[in-house]
Amino acid sequence: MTLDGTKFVNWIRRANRRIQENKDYLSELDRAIGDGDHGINMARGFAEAAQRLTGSADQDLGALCQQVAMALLSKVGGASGPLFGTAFLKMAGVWKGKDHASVHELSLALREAVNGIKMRGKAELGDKTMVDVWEPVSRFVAEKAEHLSWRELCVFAEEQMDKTKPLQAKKGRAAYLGPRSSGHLDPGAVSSFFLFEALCETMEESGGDR
Amino acid sequence: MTLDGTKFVNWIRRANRRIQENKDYLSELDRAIGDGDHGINMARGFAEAAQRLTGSADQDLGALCQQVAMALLSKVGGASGPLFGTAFLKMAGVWKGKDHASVHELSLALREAVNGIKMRGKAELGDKTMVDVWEPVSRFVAEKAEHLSWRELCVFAEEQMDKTKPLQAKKGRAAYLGPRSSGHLDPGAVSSFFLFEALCETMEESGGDR
Amino acid sequence: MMKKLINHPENVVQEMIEGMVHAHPQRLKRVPGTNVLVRRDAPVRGKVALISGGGSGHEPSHAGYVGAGMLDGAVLGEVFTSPTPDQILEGIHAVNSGKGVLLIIKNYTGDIMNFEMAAELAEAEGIEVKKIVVNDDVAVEDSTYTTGRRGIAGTVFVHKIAGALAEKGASLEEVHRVAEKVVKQVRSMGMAMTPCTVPAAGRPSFEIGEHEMEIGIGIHGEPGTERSRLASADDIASKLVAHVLDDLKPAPGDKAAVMINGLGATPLMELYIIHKKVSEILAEKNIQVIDTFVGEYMTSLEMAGCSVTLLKLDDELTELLNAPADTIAWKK
Amino acid sequence: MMKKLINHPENVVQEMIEGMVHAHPQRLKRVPGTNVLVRRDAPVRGKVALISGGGSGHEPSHAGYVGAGMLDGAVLGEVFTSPTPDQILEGIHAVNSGKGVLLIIKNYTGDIMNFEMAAELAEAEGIEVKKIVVNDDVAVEDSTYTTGRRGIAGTVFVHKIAGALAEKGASLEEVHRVAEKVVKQVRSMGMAMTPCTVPAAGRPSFEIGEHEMEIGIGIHGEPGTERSRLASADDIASKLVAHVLDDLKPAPGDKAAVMINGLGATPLMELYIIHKKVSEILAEKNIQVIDTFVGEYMTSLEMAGCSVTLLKLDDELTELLNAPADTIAWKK
Ligand SMILES: Nc1ncnc2c1ncn2[C@@H]1O[C@H](COP(=O)(O)OP(=O)(O)O)[C@@H](O)[C@H]1O
Ligand SMILES: Nc1ncnc2c1ncn2[C@@H]1O[C@H](COP(=O)(O)OP(=O)(O)O)[C@@H](O)[C@H]1O
Ligand SMILES: [Mg+2]
Ligand SMILES: [Mg+2]
Ligand SMILES: [Mg+2]
Ligand SMILES: [Mg+2]
Repeated sequence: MTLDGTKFVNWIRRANRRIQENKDYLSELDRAIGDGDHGINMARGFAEAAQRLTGSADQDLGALCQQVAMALLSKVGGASGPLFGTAFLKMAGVWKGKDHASVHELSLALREAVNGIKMRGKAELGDKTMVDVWEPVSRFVAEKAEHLSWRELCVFAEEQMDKTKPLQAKKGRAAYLGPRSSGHLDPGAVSSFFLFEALCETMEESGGDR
Repeated sequence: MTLDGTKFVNWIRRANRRIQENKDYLSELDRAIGDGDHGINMARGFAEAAQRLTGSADQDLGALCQQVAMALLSKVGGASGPLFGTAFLKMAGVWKGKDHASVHELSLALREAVNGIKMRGKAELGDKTMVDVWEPVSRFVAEKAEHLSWRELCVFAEEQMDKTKPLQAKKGRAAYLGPRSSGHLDPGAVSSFFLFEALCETMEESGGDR
Repeated sequence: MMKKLINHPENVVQEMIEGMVHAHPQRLKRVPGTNVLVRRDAPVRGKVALISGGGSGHEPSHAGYVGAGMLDGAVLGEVFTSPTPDQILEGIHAVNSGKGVLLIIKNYTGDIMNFEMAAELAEAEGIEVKKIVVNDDVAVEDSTYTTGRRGIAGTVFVHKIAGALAEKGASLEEVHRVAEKVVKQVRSMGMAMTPCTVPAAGRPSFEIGEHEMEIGIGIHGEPGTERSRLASADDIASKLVAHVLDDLKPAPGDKAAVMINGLGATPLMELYIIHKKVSEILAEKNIQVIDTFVGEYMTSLEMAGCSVTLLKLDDELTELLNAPADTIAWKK
Repeated sequence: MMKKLINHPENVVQEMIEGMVHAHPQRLKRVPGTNVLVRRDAPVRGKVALISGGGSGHEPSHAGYVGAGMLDGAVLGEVFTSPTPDQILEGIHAVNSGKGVLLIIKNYTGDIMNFEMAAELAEAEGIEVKKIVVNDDVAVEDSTYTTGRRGIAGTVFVHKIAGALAEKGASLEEVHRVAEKVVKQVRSMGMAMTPCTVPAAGRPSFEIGEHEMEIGIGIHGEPGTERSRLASADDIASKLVAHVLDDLKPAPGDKAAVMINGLGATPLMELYIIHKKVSEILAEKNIQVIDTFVGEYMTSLEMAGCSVTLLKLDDELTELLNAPADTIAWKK
């Protein structure tokens, strides 16, 4: 049930594979209501993150998280770079010096990550951004605590992602479209779902459900 | 059989109608081996020429010709402007002070026109230019003299036009295409044919064949 | 679908930078290992330094404005993607001469966040940094519930005017103040007839009908705020100017500078046709046009379209707009 | 099919001229009732006058180069159509100050004939006139059996260098001599990926496949000398430069100026990517590049493509190229 360095690395590598596979899909989503680069940006950043971790012998979750943060911050660019970067930076702060994280410690890290994303991007729940996945996911993990089912979390995350579709964007590039932004998934919500899906699959694979 | 001021004006107006009707066709021909403006150029110039003549009470063939020349010179532009302009300028010189022109006088005017075109454009027969219509037509008129049939002249002019198709251009914009210029009619040869066709029809209409 | 003079879609920014440095060695140098281009003589002693930047694909923005009287440095992101904080920080290091650095940022979430993080890092090192956010695009609603208006072609006037004041030796506060004044007095609006293709994406940014146009377009190939039937140049010019005037509300007799900016594929001929109408409307409204700029200043790859920018001028701004500048894309 | 910012296809040149005059009243004036644009201060006393011209659609050529140190006047024809002799004659009248007039003509049958007729008319009035015919396009065979090479972007170097000498007060003979020297030492070659649409024609100048390009293209939307599969920027640059070098045959150590000219729709980014390779090849051949010009100098409406021009420099040409110029599109 606990996250350790190896699982963390597996998580990020799995997330990277998922993002590479869906690079065009993410850009396609961004083309509809943004500028069409979200897949390109995420693919560039996660490739770098996965690559940096691959060589790393580190088992400190804080240090690993920090590496991911720096990779994303220096490679993604755009809006998603500082946001995903800040998320991992904040998680790194919580996990500093730890080589294991319980579900409780995961929920603490996610809470900080969500605070970081909201502080940086000034978006609220319902603004049709990645916050619409991160914030509910963070709450779900905190509420379920030791009863968390990874499979349920994955389904839940996907539902949150789907809920961005009807919304009208209030932050990010899609906000410029006004009412025309409704009826499309938010690209950053989708990539965030991929990240959590990869986490759930990694945890499930290694530990079984619960 | 003789050309007078009224017939001259009818000729130019008929030529103008024919060119307006075929404006797109001429540009289309020019698009294939030139820059696609021959119809636009000729339509602009002949509209002006026809309009200037419409008001004119002049019966002096030289003066009428001069008006056409100036209209073409100042409105057509491109390669065809100075060439058609020069042709009418030279004809004006031959017909100065005349209010009638016999077939013989027509052939003298055409000879000067051909010389003018060749002097200005430095093209020879077979270079795939308007010369390939003007020069044979001028010779045909001179040879047939009083036996000239307008219907035959028209057919002859069309044949000369058609003969430009297989040729490789040696002068004008089409020359830049090298071998790629073969297989297309020369636009200036086609507009020249329209001019002579209008002459033949005008003369036939007014005087019957011969 | 994509017809471009490129080698590898992922290398376009790198190769462009190399081409620029080869073409303009007297003007530009590249900060080694970065996508930052700075004045040949950077850092310039005793001068506040100006940095602009953003995604690539807006050329000549921003590296075309690096030079005496305008920018000290430009930080180049991937195509239409804000540069990252580490790159911006490198730029700050390369131009800072101790008198402080002004960051000129176009109002996009990505640019704001990346530049903010860089500014925080620089400040942590004790470097004095100020930011100016340009938001001239009146196509976008400006309210506290939105991200506010975008920054588009009007940004170039900020480079010019703040750059001229910095060149005179003014303090960071002064340079920031005049930049703020420009931002307050500059408004733009754009339109496009065709989308553009980000090389790495390989396909057009949107689909549009043969007889349609997008009004209220930004500079990232994104759809505009409104799609409508393609209209005449006069109608388009009238619409763009009307929106700009509505927002800027100049008084009769006011002085202004005008910029008719091409988005990439629109011939200069068409920009002048637009300008004909724009200048007629301004004359009617009795706006005194002091200077006019027609050309490509802030592009969106190979989009066909244009934007119209109006900058209200007072004596200070007029003088600074007219001050010397020696850059690739703006010489005075 | 045709998406343009225009009002009526037949009025584009008129409206463009009005837009230009509105935009640049300090620089340009229109000779009343004509399509001739001349320097604000024309005729300039004691100076040989330079006139260039041709069809419109090549903006900023040629009116963009009217001003101190370059042209005295530009005669604008319809789109891609040589201006007529009467217009050229009006231009000659407007700029002639008694020291003679140089006509700069690109080598096209139409331009040659119209300018020749104008020159004959001017000479008949006792005005001293000389002509220089620019034929820099190496894509076209130059032999006595053909109309010879076309004049393309290299023409701008003739404007600049002959204009600089005229500004110094040189005689018509001298100005003509240096223009001839430029013509002897300048070579260009172009390519395009898309056709362009003449407004009055309303349809593209040629059809081309999605993966094809035309090599050896002129500036009138005409097909090139060869159609082939679209290649990489490096391959295209190599091919264009190879043809230019083959013809110009510079020796190692020779000095040169380079122009990478965009045809209209090609982003500056791509021109710099082309330049990267061009400058690498020239460095390999040990050609010393003294000055580089990357941008739109001689366009072909909204064609996507570019041309590469090389001008071999000696001390005289270098000095004149560097001399001051103050025009809309070329400031030095
Ligand atoms: N202010 C914000 N707060 C939270 N997320 C945001 C904000 N602005 C944008 N995003 C997220 O970023 C995504 C877009 O990222 P990306 O396309 O990579 O950057 P850019 O918008 O700069 O092109 C959006 O789909 C949205 O989820
Ligand atoms: N040197 C020449 N001598 C005679 N006719 C010529 C010459 N050059 C071009 N032409 C004629 O002019 C025609 C093209 O005219 P046009 O398209 O109006 O001008 P441009 O070639 O300047 O666009 C050609 O089809 C050809 O018949
Ligand atoms: Mg995006
Ligand atoms: Mg033609
Ligand atoms: Mg982006
Ligand atoms: Mg033509």
